[in-house]
Amino acid sequence: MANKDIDLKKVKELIELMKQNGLEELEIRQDDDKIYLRRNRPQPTHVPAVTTLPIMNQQFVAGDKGTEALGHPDISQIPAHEEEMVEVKSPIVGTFYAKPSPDSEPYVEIGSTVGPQTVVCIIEAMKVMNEIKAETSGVIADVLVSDGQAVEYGQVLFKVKPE
Amino acid sequence: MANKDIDLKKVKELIELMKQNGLEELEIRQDDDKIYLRRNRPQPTHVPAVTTLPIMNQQFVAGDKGTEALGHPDISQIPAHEEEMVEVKSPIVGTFYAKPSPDSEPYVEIGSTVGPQTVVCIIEAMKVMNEIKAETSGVIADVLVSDGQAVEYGQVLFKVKPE
Amino acid sequence: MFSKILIANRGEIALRIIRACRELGIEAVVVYSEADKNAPYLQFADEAVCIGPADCSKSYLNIARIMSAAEITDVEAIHPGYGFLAENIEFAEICRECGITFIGPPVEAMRLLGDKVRARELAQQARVPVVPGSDGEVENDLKALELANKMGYPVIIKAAAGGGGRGMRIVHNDISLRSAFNSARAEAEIAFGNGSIYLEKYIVEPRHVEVQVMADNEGHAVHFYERDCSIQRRHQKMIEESPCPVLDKRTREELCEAALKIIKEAKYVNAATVEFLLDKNKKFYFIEANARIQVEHPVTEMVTGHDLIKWQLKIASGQPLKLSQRSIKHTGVAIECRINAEDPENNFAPSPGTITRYIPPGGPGIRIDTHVCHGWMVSPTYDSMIAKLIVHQGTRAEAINTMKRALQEFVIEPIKTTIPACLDILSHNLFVKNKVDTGFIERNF
Amino acid sequence: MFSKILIANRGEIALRIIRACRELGIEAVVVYSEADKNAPYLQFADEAVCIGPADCSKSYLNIARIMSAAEITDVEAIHPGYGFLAENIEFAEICRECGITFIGPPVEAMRLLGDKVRARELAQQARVPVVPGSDGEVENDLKALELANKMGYPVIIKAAAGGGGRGMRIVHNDISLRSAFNSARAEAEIAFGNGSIYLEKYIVEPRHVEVQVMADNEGHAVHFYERDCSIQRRHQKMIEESPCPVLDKRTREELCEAALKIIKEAKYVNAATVEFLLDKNKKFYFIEANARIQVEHPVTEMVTGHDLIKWQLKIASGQPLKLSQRSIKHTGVAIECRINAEDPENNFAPSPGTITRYIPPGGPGIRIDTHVCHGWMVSPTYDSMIAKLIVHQGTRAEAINTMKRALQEFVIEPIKTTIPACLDILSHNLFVKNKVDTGFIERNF
Repeated sequence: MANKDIDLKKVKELIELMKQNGLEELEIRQDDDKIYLRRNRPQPTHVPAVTTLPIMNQQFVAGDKGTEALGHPDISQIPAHEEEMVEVKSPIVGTFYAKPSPDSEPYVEIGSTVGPQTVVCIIEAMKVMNEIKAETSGVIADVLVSDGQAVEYGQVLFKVKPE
Repeated sequence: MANKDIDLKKVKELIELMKQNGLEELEIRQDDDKIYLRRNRPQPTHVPAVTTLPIMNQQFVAGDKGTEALGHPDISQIPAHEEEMVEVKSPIVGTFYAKPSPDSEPYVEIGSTVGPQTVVCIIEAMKVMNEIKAETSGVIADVLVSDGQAVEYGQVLFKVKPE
Repeated sequence: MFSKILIANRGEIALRIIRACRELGIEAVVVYSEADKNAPYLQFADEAVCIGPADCSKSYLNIARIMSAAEITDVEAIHPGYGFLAENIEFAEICRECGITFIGPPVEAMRLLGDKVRARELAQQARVPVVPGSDGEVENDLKALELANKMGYPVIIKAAAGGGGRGMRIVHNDISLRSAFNSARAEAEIAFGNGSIYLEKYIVEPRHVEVQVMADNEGHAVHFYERDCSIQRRHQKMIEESPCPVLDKRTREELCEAALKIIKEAKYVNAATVEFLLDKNKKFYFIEANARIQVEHPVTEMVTGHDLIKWQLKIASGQPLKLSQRSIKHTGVAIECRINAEDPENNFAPSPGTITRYIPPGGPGIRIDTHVCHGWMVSPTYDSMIAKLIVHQGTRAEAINTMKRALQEFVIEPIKTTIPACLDILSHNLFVKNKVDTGFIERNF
Repeated sequence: MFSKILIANRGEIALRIIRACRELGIEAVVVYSEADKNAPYLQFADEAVCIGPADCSKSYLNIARIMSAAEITDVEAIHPGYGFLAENIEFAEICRECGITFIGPPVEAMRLLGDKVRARELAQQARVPVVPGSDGEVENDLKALELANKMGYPVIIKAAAGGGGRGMRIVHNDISLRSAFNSARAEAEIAFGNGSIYLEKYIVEPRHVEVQVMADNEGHAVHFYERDCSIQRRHQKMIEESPCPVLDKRTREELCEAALKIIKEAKYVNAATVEFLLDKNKKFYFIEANARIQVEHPVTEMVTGHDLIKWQLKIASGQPLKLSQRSIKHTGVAIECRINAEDPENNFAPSPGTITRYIPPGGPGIRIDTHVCHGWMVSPTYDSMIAKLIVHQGTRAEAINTMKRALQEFVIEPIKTTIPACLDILSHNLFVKNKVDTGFIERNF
C-alpha cells in the first residue's frame, strides 16, 4: 500500500494548481477515476427592474466572467448542451436580409447544405449590403432571425450542424 | 492496520499547509485514494484605511457569516486548533481586575486550578465590582488581559485546560 | 467641541453620526451587539465596543452596559441617535449624574414633551392651536352637544379607557351625536367597565407636517422649515418631503413660528421636531413634539444645506447656534424614501436575509444613508429599515423623476424591499398631483 | 425634446447620460462592446446594442458600426459623451449627413476650436489674452531679445519641430537668452534637421482654471463659473474643484466673460469648456477650448445646481437656453476626486481585475458617478477611471474634510486605486492652504 500513500508534494502541486486557476474545489479519486473541479460560486442572474432590452437577449452575470467577454467571438464555440451545433454570428450591426431581393428565394433555409464560402444572408449597415458567409460546413439546423430584423454584433443568426 | 494510524506530525503539516494557502477544507482518504481540497473564496480582510480599533481585535468578513453572529457566546466553544482549551469570556463591558485589592495576590495565575465557582477576576462596571467565576473546571493555561485593562462583552479573559 | 463621544445606537444612524464626528475631528466610539459584529461601519469609528448579545435588552437598550462602555472609553458625551434610548429619561438622567453630556435636550424638557397631556397644555400656553377637544370627560350628551357645536363638526367620540376603536364614533351632526354619545358610553361601560367619554374635533384627511427646530443653551432657537410626512402605512412614515407642497408662504411662516413658540416655552435645547396635523383648509394643529433627531432629517439637510447632526454636536458641546433665522434658506425640493427589508407583496412582512447583490443608485441629486452593503446580513432582530434614499432637485416634478430613476437603479437582492412599493406611490396620480393625506396609503394600496 | 437618442460611449459617462434621459423621459439606446456586455448600467437603458469586440477601433471608435446601430434603433440624436468620438469632426459630419442630431457643437465651431492655432487667433480676435509668444519662427537672437523684453521674462524657447523637451530652454534675462537661443537652434538642427525656433512667455507655476459655458442655437450663451483643475499628474487631472479658491470676484467675472467672448466668436452651440492658465498675479491666458462635456462637469453641477447633461439635450433638441446669467448662482465648494484603477505605489500602473469587495461612501454632501459595482471586471482595454467621487459643502475646509472621510470609507478591493493618492493630496499642507499649481504633484509626490 506504500505506493498509494498520499504524497505531500502532490498536494502542494494541486494547491498551486487551484490558486493559479481560481478553483474553489478540487476532488480527485484514483480508483473511481473521478476528477471534480469547482470554480466560482453560482451567481444570480439579474432580472431588470424596469427596462426591457428588446433587441438583445442580454443576461447580467455579476461574477467575474468579464474576462470571457474580452475574447473575440468564436464561431466554432460549442454550447455544452448542443454539442454538435456551430453558430453563425453577425459580424456587424445592421439589418438582416434572408434573400438577395424581395422576390428571390432565401439564401439558405433549414436543411440547406453550406460550405465556408456559402453566402447565408445579407446584413445592411450604413446603406451597404454585406454578404455574410457561413465560414463553416454543414447543414442549416436553425434560423434565429427573421427577414428585415435588426441584429447586433455577435448575435447568432444560424445554427449549423457540421457534416 | 496500526501502521495506518493518523500521524499527528503529518496532520500538523497539513494544517500549516491549509493556513498558508487559505484552504477551508481538506479531505484525504487513503483507502479511497481521495484528496478533497477547499479554498475559501479570496476574502480580503478589511484593513481599516484610517481607524484603529484599540479595544477589540475585530475582523470584518464580507461574506455571509452574519448568522453566526446571532448566536449567544458559548463558553465551551472550542477552536479547532486548540482542541483542549475552554475560554472564559467577559459577560459584561468594564474594567478587568486580576486581584481583589491592589495589595492582594491575583485570584488566579497560569497553573491555578479552578472549579465552576472559582472567582477568577473582577470586572468593574458602573462603579460596581462584579466577581467573575470560571464556570468550568481545569487549570488556567493563559491570561489574556492585564490588570486594569478595559474589556468588552464577550472578550476572552482566560484559557482553561479542562481536567 | 468634544474630543471624544460615544454613539449608543446601530445601523444607518450610528454611521450618520460617525460621519459627522469624522468631519468635525471628534473621536467616535460606537457600541455594538454581537449581531452587528461584522458591520463594516464599525471600521469607520475610532473605537468599537461589543456590549452584549443580539437581544436589545442586553445591548442597545441596556443602560448599564452602555454607561460601562462610556466609562472604559472615557468619552465626554453620548449621542443616542433615534429609537432605543433616545427618549429615555432615565438614561439622560444617568448621563447627567455620571458627568457625561447627553446629546439631546435637558431632562426637564424631555419629561415635559414626553408627556402628551403636558405637551398639549404647553402648546395651549404658547397659544399654538391644538386639536380642539373636551380636555377631559364629558358628563352627558347635552354637554357633548354644546361642545360639538363650539368646535364644529365632524367630531370624534372616544372612550377614555378605550383602545382598538371600541367606544369610538365619528359624528357629523347634532342628531347622530346624541345617539352616538350614549351608545359609545354603553359600549365603553361593557368593554372597559368605565363609561368615561371625551370629545375631540375630527380632522378630515389631514396631512402630517412637522417642523425641524434647533435651540441652543442661551435660548436662541431657529427652525429649518417643515417636512411633509403624510405618506404613512399604519402610522409608519414611508416617504417624506420638504417643503410641504401645499403650504403657502404665510402659513409656512405661521407654522414654523408656532413650532418655535412651543420649543421656547419648553426651554428646549438641541434638535427637536414639532408635529402638526394640517387640515384641508390649511389650518394646523399641534399634536406632539419629538425630543430627538428623526429618521427623516436628511430631507431638511438637503433643502437647507445645514448638517443637523453637526449642529447637535456643536450645541451639546456648549457652542451657541450662530445662525439667524433669516440666514436659513430652503432651496428646491427633497424627497426621502425609506427602504425597508419588507415584502410589499406579502403585507409588508419582514424579509431578513443576506444581501448577495447590492448596487446603489448614483449620479446627480442622490444621497444614500445606509449601513448595508454586499454581503450584509439583514437581521430579524432589529428594525427593518436598511437604507434611506434621498433626492434633491429644483422642483417637485424633477425630484419625483429623479427618485423614480434612482429607485429603478437600486438593486438589493435577494431579500424583498419596499423599493417597488415606493415606486408605486411615486407613480400614483394623486401623489404626483399632490392630493394626499395620512389615509392615502390605506385608501389606495 | 427628443423621444429617443443613442449614447455612443461606455462606463460612467454612458450611465450619466442614461440617467439624464430617464429623468427627462427620453428613450436611451446605449451601444456596447463585448467587453462590456455584462455591465449593469446597460440594464438602465431602454435598449442596448452590441456593436463589436472589446477593441475600440472595432466598437466605440467605429463610426460605421455606431451609425448602423443608430439606424436600426431609429434614434433622433447621438450623445458622444467625452473621449472616443466626442471631438471627431468626421463623426459629427456623418451624423449631419444622416439627419441625426449630434449632441454637441456645429461642425464649423468644432473645427475652429479643434485647431489650436486657429483657436488662438480666435481668442485674439475676441480680445482675450493668450500666452504671449512669437506667433511663428523667430529669425535670430536679436529679434528674440527684442520680443523677450516686450513680453517680459521668463520666456521659453522652443524648437518648432521639437518634442520631448529637446531644444527647449527657460531663460530669465538677456544674457542667458542669447546663448540659449543659439544653443537651442543648434540642438534642434541636429535633432530634427530643422533649426526653427519660437518664443513664448513662460508662465511660472500656473493654475489650470477652466470655465464651463453653454450656448443655444439663438446665440444666447451663459457661463456656469469656473473649475480649478491644477492637481494634475502628467497632464492628467486628478482632483478638480469649484470655485477656483484663489480668484477674487472681479477676476472671476473677467475670466468668465472672456470665456463667453470666445464661445460667441466661434458661434458655438451646446456645452464647452474654455481653459486658461492663471499666473501668480492672477492674470489669465487662454490656452484651449474643449468642444464637449468634460469628465469634471459634476463639480459645476454641484455648486450651481444645474444639470449640464440635461441642458445639452435640451439645447441639441432646439430648445432655447432659458437662463439669464444673473439667475445662475454658485453656492459652497465642490471637489471631485477621480478614482482610477491604478497603483499609486507602483508609479500609477494600471490595475485591472475583478472587484470582489465594493462599498461606496454615502451620507450628506456626497455624489458618486460610477458604472462599477461588486463583481465588476475592470478591463485593461479601457480608460482606468472607474469612479468619480464628488463632495459639496459650505466651505473649502468642510469640503476637504467630507472628501477625506468619504475616501476613507470607500472600499474597492482587491484592485489598486488612486484613493490613497487622493487622500495624500487632500491631507497635504499646501493643498489645504491652497498653494498649488500644475506642478504640485510633480514637486511633492
